[in-house]
This record gives sequence, structure tokens and C-alpha cells, in this order.
Amino acid sequence: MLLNMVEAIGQGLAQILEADPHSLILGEDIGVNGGVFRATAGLQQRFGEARVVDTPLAEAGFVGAAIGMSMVGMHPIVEIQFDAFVYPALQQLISHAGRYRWRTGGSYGLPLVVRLPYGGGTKAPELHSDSPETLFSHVPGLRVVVPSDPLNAGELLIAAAGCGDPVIYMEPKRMYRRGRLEVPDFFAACAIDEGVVARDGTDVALVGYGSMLEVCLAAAEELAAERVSALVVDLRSIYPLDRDLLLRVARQTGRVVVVQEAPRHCGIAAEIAALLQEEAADLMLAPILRVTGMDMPFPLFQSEDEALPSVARVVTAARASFTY
Amino acid sequence: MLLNMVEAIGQGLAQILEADPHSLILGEDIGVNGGVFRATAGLQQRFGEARVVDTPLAEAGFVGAAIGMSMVGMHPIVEIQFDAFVYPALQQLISHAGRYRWRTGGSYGLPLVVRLPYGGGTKAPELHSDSPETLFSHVPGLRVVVPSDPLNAGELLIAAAGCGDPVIYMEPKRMYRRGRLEVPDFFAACAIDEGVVARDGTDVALVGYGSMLEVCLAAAEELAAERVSALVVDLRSIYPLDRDLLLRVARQTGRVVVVQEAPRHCGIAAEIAALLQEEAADLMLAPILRVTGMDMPFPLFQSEDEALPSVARVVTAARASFTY
Amino acid sequence: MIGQASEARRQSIHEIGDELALALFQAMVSLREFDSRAVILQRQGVIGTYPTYFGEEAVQAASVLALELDDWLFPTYRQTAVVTLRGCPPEVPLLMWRGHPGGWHDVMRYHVAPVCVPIATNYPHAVGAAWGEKLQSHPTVALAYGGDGSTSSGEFHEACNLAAVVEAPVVFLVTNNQWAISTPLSRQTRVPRLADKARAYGMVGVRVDSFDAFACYLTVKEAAERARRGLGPTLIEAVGYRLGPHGTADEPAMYRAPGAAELWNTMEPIDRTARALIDAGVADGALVAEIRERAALGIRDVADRLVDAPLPGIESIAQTVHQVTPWTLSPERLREPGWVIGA
Amino acid sequence: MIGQASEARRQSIHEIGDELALALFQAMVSLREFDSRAVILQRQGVIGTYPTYFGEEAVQAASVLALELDDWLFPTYRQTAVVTLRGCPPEVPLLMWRGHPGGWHDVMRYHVAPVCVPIATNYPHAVGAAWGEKLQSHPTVALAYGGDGSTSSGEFHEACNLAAVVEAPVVFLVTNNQWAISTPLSRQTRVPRLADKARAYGMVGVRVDSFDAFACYLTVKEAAERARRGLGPTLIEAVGYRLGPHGTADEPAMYRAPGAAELWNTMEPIDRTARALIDAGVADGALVAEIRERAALGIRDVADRLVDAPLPGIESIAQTVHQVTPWTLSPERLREPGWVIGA
Ligand SMILES: Cc1ncc(C[n+]2csc(CCOP(=O)(O)OP(=O)(O)O)c2C)c(N)n1
Ligand SMILES: Cc1ncc(C[n+]2csc(CCOP(=O)(O)OP(=O)(O)O)c2C)c(N)n1
Ligand SMILES: [Mg+2]
Ligand SMILES: [Mg+2]
Repeated sequence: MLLNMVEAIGQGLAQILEADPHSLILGEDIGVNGGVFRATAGLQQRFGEARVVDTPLAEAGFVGAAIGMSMVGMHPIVEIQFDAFVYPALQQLISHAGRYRWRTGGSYGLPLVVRLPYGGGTKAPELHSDSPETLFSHVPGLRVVVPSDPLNAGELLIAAAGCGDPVIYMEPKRMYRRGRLEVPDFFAACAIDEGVVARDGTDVALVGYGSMLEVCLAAAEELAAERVSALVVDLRSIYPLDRDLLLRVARQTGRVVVVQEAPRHCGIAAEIAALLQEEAADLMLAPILRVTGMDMPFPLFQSEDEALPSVARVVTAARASFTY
Repeated sequence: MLLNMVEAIGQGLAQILEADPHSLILGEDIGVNGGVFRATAGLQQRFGEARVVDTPLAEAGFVGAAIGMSMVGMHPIVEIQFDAFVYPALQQLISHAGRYRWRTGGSYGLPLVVRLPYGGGTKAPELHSDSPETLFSHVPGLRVVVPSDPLNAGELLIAAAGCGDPVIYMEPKRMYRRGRLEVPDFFAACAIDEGVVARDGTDVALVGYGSMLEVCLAAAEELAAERVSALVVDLRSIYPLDRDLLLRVARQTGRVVVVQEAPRHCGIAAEIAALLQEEAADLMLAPILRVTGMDMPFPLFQSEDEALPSVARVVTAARASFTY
Repeated sequence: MIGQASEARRQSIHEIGDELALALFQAMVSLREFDSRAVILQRQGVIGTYPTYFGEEAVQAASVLALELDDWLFPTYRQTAVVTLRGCPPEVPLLMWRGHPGGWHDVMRYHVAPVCVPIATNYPHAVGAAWGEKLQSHPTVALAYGGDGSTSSGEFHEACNLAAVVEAPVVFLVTNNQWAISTPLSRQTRVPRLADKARAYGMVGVRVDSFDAFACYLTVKEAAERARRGLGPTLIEAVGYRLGPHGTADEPAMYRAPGAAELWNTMEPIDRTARALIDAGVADGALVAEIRERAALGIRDVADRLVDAPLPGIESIAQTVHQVTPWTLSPERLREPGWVIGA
Repeated sequence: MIGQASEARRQSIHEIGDELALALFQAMVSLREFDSRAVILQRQGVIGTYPTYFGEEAVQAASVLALELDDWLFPTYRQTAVVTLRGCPPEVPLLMWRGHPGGWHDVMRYHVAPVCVPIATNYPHAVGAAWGEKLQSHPTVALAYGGDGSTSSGEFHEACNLAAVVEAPVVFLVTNNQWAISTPLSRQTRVPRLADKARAYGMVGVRVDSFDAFACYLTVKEAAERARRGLGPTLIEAVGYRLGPHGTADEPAMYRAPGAAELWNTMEPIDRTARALIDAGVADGALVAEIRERAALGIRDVADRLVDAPLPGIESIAQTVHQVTPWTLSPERLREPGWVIGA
């Protein structure tokens, strides 16, 4: 069927609730209201109030409760309403979620999916446009994945729910309704920790994830017009990174530009640059360049296009990588 | 006088309370008890219960209250008891502390110092040995500083209290009682955003901060025995980084090893590696190498020495940087 | 639920005096005009998504008039217009909803905090502000706004508890409109009376009809004076009902029985107060009409002022983050290739 | 304060039966032996800093015996030994205090959560566990431990509120020992009776003398059965006093009036219970002595088992973090130059 990203996520959730009697969804306004983005539309009607649960306004409490549920064999999926509203739950995620398998010497996993709509570009109020993936990717024991289109959104969701460990599933909300894609009736799980080459190329690799993928693809188009063949990587997993893929594209192109919406300092782009210069120094024809968000609060929305990595900025960086 | 780091911090706090009538200290057990590390010993007796305040056990609440106090002209200094117990306050620090000057178009600052004992090596229970500096350094609007000895602990504390913006002041607790140093009766503020060359050298630069400085210095000694002249940088500020200093030592040595106790993925070492390969690619004789904590929860203390960056690991990395 | 509200405190106009009653009505009307205008501006695309406060004019107006000009207000997204009752031009809060940074710059000088988006996080701020003023021996209190949903948050708990322990001169004004977006009070807490939660902190808790401007005024005033006299914080539950949607993006029909709100429309505060004024002979229809016109006039051409507001470049916004801008945000930096202006 | 505690529920041995009374006493004694031994081991440097629970044996033993073996326990750092009352060897919790990962591995199979260090964060876990068991239609309840200080935390509030709303079969057992390290209850909250905080959640709140094993047993049992019957959560305040220091690194002399604790020593639960057993003719001095000896025996040479416990290398610990270990923690990775094993 033809689904946009938010519909695909709803479809994936329905598939999980259908297949796994221990699964359930917790969050604010996800029941009758179907979630502020409609991701859970119709699920409570279909699966009942016991499995699609409207929680009180208390992120630390219901994320903590999800952890407790997971300890006794349930497979909770939590929806955080917006980007910044995961912050009250950070203590539970840092001090607990990623630590139970380790605490128990590997014997008890803690299956848990935290769905987090994130990112700018939707003309939203303050704190509705944050990109906090860096924080989660630095927290031991958590996996962090970011889909970029309806199909991999569904496949990654199934993979996240099935991987046996806590996963932060980041949803680039500006892609929610970016047009529909043909997807199967049942999503198959993809690898939880692998990126893909979204467009092949030979001269420079543009590495992005989530909403930055379309920016990278558009930049590759522009570069093609300049006879520059740009390869585009869709990372999908930002912890762990797909090291083999990154090394392969570095070898293939010798030039890498990493694009992230999050602030620059200590972001994913920094990790990739550090990794490649460590392990592929001899393959690089130019420094790994970064196109990122700014080290400042995400601006109120009239200025957001100035703050977001743009096609022009990615193209400029790619060109710059030929000047070394 | 001769003071160890924790005494120097107490001395600095007394100096601030003495000089600035709007300053006050908030935290758990910092009053009669003088704090679990004794940093505030004697301060409540000297300055009274109104200025050295024992709070209820509620980090989000008293960090939030400190933010409100700062909005009305007070200059609060908050003590967090241990590393991980700052996590409940992350929402206040991410969603508010760093945003008020920006929200008010630069017209109202939010002076606030959050003192955070951090790091391993003290044989403490779980969650008493975390190194969360990466998280803060990624949060826009916050400055993050880390002293390495009694003198710069005092000078950085005065600088933090005087800089007009929120500062996360990280205290490497394993250095608290690492021996006394001669310090002046009154600390002068040092620059809040500058590192220093702690030992000069020509062949390789070892970059560290906090408790990693002594590891770097010891490694430099060992390397000297091998006729390798290692320069050691004490970063002190991890956001912002001292870019000029880093570029200068890269130029001077051509080889850089960055040492951090925090988990590797997206850490400070990644940012420095990314920055140097971007801006000093031509100067580097070898990849920037990283010696870091592991991407896993800090182990229970019998294994902590295995997890902490060691002199041997730094020396090995430095040697490796000569093999390219 | 109406039953519930009707248990809450009510006052007749006589207990408040003609002049004040009129002032309250004027304030309510100007809030209403702001709100209706904002909804229109949203439809016209002049501003972004907007949380209407239709029906909460009484409690909001009363909360401002019951306080001194120096007292601090800590609004949420639903009280963005209260600052206009302190003389701030309406375009300031509206600019924020337009996504323009100017929407915040000047509110602090009215002793109003920038709008707080994360639920309940403004409660500790108000506690700290009140406490900080007390430490400076200023006779200043702080009032924090919130909703029924906010009482489920740990920040509400930590703030109330801390305020009681340190006897901070703060007022927690919780408007119980029975809904948190689509979540009814019954899913939020088992306690039907939010004011009862004050007992957990050894704090005074009172209930007032949020549609009754006079009762809200006296209730907030009493709480503020108690705080000022050093008798500690108060939790006020202003009981009412959310007459409108949660915001312009919300569809109550999805989760609210049709007609649920209608029941409550009889409580709509502006007409109700107008009637009270007329019945009491404090105003006649003409005066009421004139007050409405004057308020409408004040905001009529705000749209132009919004559209004409010059937008600072991202480069200059970057200079507002720190007292001393670090190199990471310097204009030179932002001009490097691939960086913000460098494209 | 003793006055306060004396208002709390007390039970005489007759209401509980000889056999159970004896079982409770045995459990208390074995907890005491564990605790005294742990303090010695800390002094000997066999384990690291350790939070003694001297004086809390009655409430801890009662809480375990009052529950079914399948019921979940969520201990803090102060209840690390309760798992031994479910058959777990004492070296397991002691290994954790020795900084050995083995100290945790096996507690879950006793339906005891790994010790929770961050205050109050175990409350939501217990709510979720209870709720999750209910969803699986298991007749299982969960009990979370905490202290007076933990009630100031937002996590306590969010957990209690959520539990009441979803009617989770959970018991919050708050031991009010009047101190949070050096912070007295009066700096923690304005409410002298923590059980009153239950009202803020529409939850049952009860108070019991934490030194009275029989009363604690019946109180926890009633709460657990209420939860099991679907009647929702209970907040139990076990009122007592911290007879010892906060932990081996703590110096009560710094902040507690000399003799403050002495007042309470008369309440010390083990001698008190022994006396009750003897007075009631349930046991004689010989039996009491025998019980103590047997308990001492059980833990006597635990030190050897601690010292001899083989320590897994960091490399293998790294394999316990994820179900499928990512390359970042693979043994090969850790062997690279400058990496963990690569030095
Ligand atoms: C911490 C946090 N979580 C979630 C949200 C999203 N959100 C915005 S308003 C709202 C409902 C608030 O309801 P209530 O407190 O009753 O205030 P009202 O909107 O009714 O005035 C929610 C969940 C938020 N702003 N902050
Ligand atoms: C979130 C958090 N903040 C601070 C601490 C440090 N700390 C450990 S125990 C303690 C006091 C706890 O007192 P209480 O809840 O009464 O329990 P008790 O120790 O008396 O059993 C504190 C502040 C912590 N463990 N977690
Ligand atoms: Mg509401
Ligand atoms: Mg206590």
C-alpha cells in the first residue's frame, strides 16, 4: 500500500501489537486522539485501552514504568510527544534503561522502544524542534536509529521492537508527510545497525540521516549538474555507526561530507570525522567536512531555514572538499 | 596557603560568598555537614543558613529554583552531590538554563554555576563514577569547564561565577585530595575559555582535562625516557574549546592524542579530532588518536582501572602516532 | 463537572467595588480581543500554531490585577497575553507566535518571564524567583501559571514541596480546565480536587471558579498577601472547563463528546461579567460596547506591525546566546564554507 | 519524634501467631548478621563504602515475609540484603559492595530488582512491574522501598500518581528514619506525616512503627492483598529513626545532637522482638541464642567467597551490554592500540 512516514509508523505499530501479545504503547494523547501527529490513529479502538494507554503528563514516570514493565516481560513502546519533552525522562534512560542487561551480566535484556519525533522545519514553537540524538548516542546501552522514508521507518520500527534491547527511535517529523511510498502489508525487520548507500557515486560521499537525507540527495543532484558524482549514505543507525560502510565509501570516494541537524559540538558528524581520519587517513583526499546545526538553541521558526543545513550549504561543503 | 583541590574549591566559594552579597549556595547536605566531600565545610556556620542552603532531595526542583533566583538578580551556585544525580535536572539545564540570554535577545543573562563532582577512580558504587561532560558540552548556551589542580580549580570557579552565564563546573573528584599546592589567599579569575600548555614538547601533543591531565603528564614522562618529547595540553574549557591553542600545538607537534574518561562515541576527543583534521589537515603528520572511556556503563569499581584511560594506554597511542 | 466547579468559590460584584469590577472587565475584554485576533492571524498564516485561552480571561485578568506591578508572573503557552495587561504591546507576544525572536526580548522588564513551554518547569522558577526576592528583602511575590495536567509532573511536586519548606512567597495558580489536550482529568489523577494536593506539602490549597473574575481576584489577592506577609505559598485551583480546542491544531471532536463544551458555555466569563456589571448598575450596554470597541481598536492593525517587524539575521541572533560570544558562534565562523552564512 | 512514631501502628505477638513470629525473628537476625558482617568487611577493606541498615531489620524482614515469592521487590542501596531472605547467598549483594559485577547477575530470578542507586527512580519501575504483571493476569504485586528523603523527588510523585490512575498493584514502602544523610525530615517537607502524602493521589496511606516486625508484617500483607484484589496501590510510612550513620563514610556527629540516636536505641528491633518472644513463651533464651548463632554461622566465612570470586575481564563485561555486541565493544576493537586491552 501507499503510506507516508507517519502512516507507516502507525502500520508498523499495528503490526507489532497484532503479532506480540506482550507489546503495548504508552504516551500522552495517543488513545482516542491518536497522538498529536496521528501516528497511533485508530490503534486504541482496535487494540483496546489496555494496550494503547494514555498516560498522565509525566514523562519520567511513564518511561520509568515502561522500564519496570519490560523487567517483567512486557515489550513497551513509548511515544514522547515532542523532541524536548524527553528531557524529563533522561534520568530513567541514562541511569536505568541501558543498564539492565549489563547489570544482570547479560542474562536479562530490557526490550523498550522510545519513539521520539524530533527536528526542525515544521514552523513549531520553541522546544518543538530540537535534535537531541547526540545525547542518546553517547549514553551506553542504548541503540539510536533514525528512519528517512516510510519503508525504512516501518522496517526499523520492527527491528527496534525485536532487538531485545532499548532503542531510541527518532522520527524526523518534517518527513512525516513528505509523500507516500509503496510499502508491503507486513514490514520485515531490517538490520538495526546498518546504513545503506542511497545513491551511488564516485567523487564525494554525502553522509546523512533522518531529514538530512533528502537534503543530501538534492545536493547530489545539484552536484551532478556540475559533473560531480556524489554518493549518498543513509546512516539509519547513529549508535552504533555502520563503520564498514563508512570506511567503504571513504575508500570509494576519498571525500566525505557529513550532514546533521543537531548542534555541531560533539555531534555525530564529529564522531564520523574522528573515526574516518583515524582509520582511513590514507584513503582521504580531503578533510571530512561537516554541515551541521549551530551551537545555539534552535531559533524561533521565522529563522529556522537559516539554521537548518541546506542543500546550498551541503553543495558548498562538497565543492570545498575538492579544494584541498 | 597550601590547599588540595577540594579545599581550594571551598576557599573559592568562601571568597565568592564574601565578595558578592547576591551569591548563595544550594545543595544536598552542604550545610552543617559541609557536603559529602566537605567542599562547603564551615561555610554555613560562617555565612548563615540563608546563603548556604540544604535543599530537599529534588535536583530538578532546586536547579529550577536556582534558575528562577538568577532571573531576579541572585547568583546561585548549586552543588550536585554526585555525577549521575544531575540527570534529574537535565530538563532544567537543557530547556532553560542556557536559553534565557538568547530568549531575551541578549539583554538578560542567567548567572549560574552548577558544581558537579564527576569521574571514576574512587572505588565508588554504581552511578558515582560517571563522566557526563559530553552531554553538557553539546547543550547550547552552557559553558563547561574542568579544573585539574587546586590553583586552577579556584581560578576557574571565580571565573565561572563571574562570567554572567550558566557554567557547568565539573570537579574531577579523584583529584580532590591529590596533594596540596600553594595558592594565593585570593583567587584571581582566569580566562573561562582558555586551555594551557601544562608541559612543552615537540614530537606529540597529549591533550587532556580534569583527572586525565595527570595521566597525560605521567605518559609524557614515560615518553621522555624513550626520547619522545611530548607536549601536554590542559584544556580546562571543553565548551567552547580553545581552538587557537589546539591549532598551535597541532602545528608545533604534528601529532595529537586526546584523552578523555567519558565514553568515546561523540565525546570531546571526537570533536577535537574532527576540528583538527578539518582545520589543520596539512599540519598533521598522523591521525589524531583517541584514548577514551568505553561505550558501556562505567564498571563496578573492581574493574574501574581496566576501564579508565591509563598511562600505558596513552603511551601506546602516542607511540602509535609515530607509525603513520 | 459543572457541579464540581459550582462548589468552588464565587463572589458577587458588591464584594469588590465598582471601579475594580470595571477594571477587571476591561482587562478581560482586552485579553479576549487579543485571543480572537490571534486565532484570526493564525488562520491568515501571519502567526503559527496558537493555543487559544478562550474562556480563561477571568482568571488570567484577575491574576494580574490582584498583584503588584513588581510581582513576577511565570506564564505558560496559555497565558502569553498577560504581559499586555502590564503595558506590553500585543505584538510582542504575537511576534513569538509568529516565530520571531523579538517576541521575547522585552517581557522581563514587566517582571514577566518568557513563556515556558515544557509543562510544570516554570513552577520551580517561580519558587526561586520568590525566594530570591525574599532574600533581597523585596516585598515581591511570584505567581506561576499551570494547568490540571501539569500537576502530574514531578516538577510541580518538587516546586510545591520546596516552596513550603523554604516558605517562598509564591502562588501556584493551576487552572483546571478538565483537559490536557485530549486527556481528561480522570486519566490525570484520581483526586477530583486538585487543591487537595496542597495537603501533601503542608500548603494552603483553595478552589475558585475560574470563570468568576471577582472571586479569582480576591483569591489571588489573599494568596499574594499571605505570601507577602511571610506566611508561605498557596496552591489555587481555578476550576473551569476548556471551552475551546487545546490550540489551533487540535480537534476536540476527536475526543470530546459533542456538546460537552456547550454545557459550559453558559459560564463564558465575558458576557457573564458584562451582565453582572449591568445588573449592578456599574455599567450600561453602551459602556460595555465602548469598552469592547476600544479593546478591538487597540489591536486592530497589529498584523501590520507583525509583518513589518524586521527579522534579525541568524548571525546576529547567534550573538545573543552568551555574554561573550565564543568563536563557535562568531560571524567569521558562520561565514566559513558550508557553515551557516557560508553557503 | 518518638512521640510521632508511637502514634504509628503497633501489634502484639498474639495477633500474628507463634510460628510466624519466630520466622520473622529469624529473618531479622539473619539481616542483622549480614549487616554487622558487612560493616566489618568494609573496615577490613574487603568491600567498599557500605550503607548499614542497623535498626531497619524489622520492617525489611516483615516486607519480604509478608509477600509471595513471586512478588517483586525494588530495593534501594539500603535494602541490598532482602534478596538473601529469598534464598540468595549473601555473597551476591556483598560482591556488589565489593565492586564486583557478580553482585547483580542473579537477583532477578528471585524477583528482586538490581539495587537502585538514584533516589526514587525505583518507584516508577515498581509501578510498571506491578502494572505489567496485572496485564499478564498474574496475581503478582510489586513493592518499592524508599526513604523519607525520596518523597521529595518528582519520581515519587509521578510514580504514585500513575499507580493510582492505572490501579497498579504496587506497595510503596517508605521507611521514614527521619534523616536523608544529614538532612532532617523538617528540611525535607513541611508535612510531619509522610503517609498523608497519599491523599494527593487518592491512594491509601498508612503509618506503622518500623521497629515493630509484627505490625510491619500485617501492614504490608494488608496492602499487598488489597493490591492483589485489584483495589490499587498503598503508601506505607514505616516510622522510625536511623540508629546508625548514613553509611560507613558518614559522620552523624557532624550534624546530629549527641545522644539523639540513643533516645531511640530502646526501640532497637532485635532485642525488643527477642524479649517479646520470650515474654510470650514462644522462645526461650537458649532458642534465641541458637537462632543468632545459626545466622552468624551462615555468613561467617563469606569473606573468603568474596575474595575468591573470579573477576571477569573488562573485555567480557563489555559483552554483557547488548544482546548483540556492536563493533564498538568487540574484543578485537578493545585490543586496538591505546584501546582498553591494547595498551
Ligand atoms: C514536559 C512536557 N510534556 C509534554 C508537553 C506537550 N503538551 C503541551 S500542552 C500539554 C497539555 C497540558 O495540559 P494542562 O497542564 O492541563 O494545561 P492546558 O493546556 O489545559 O492549559 C501537553 C501534554 C509539554 N509541553 N511539556
Ligand atoms: C537522585 C539522587 N540524588 C542524590 C543522591 C545521593 N544520596 C544517596 S542516599 C541520599 C539520602 C536518601 O535519604 P532517604 O531517602 O531518607 O533514604 P535513607 O538513606 O534514609 O534510607 C542521598 C541524597 C542519590 N542517590 N540520588
Ligand atoms: Mg488543562
Ligand atoms: Mg531517611
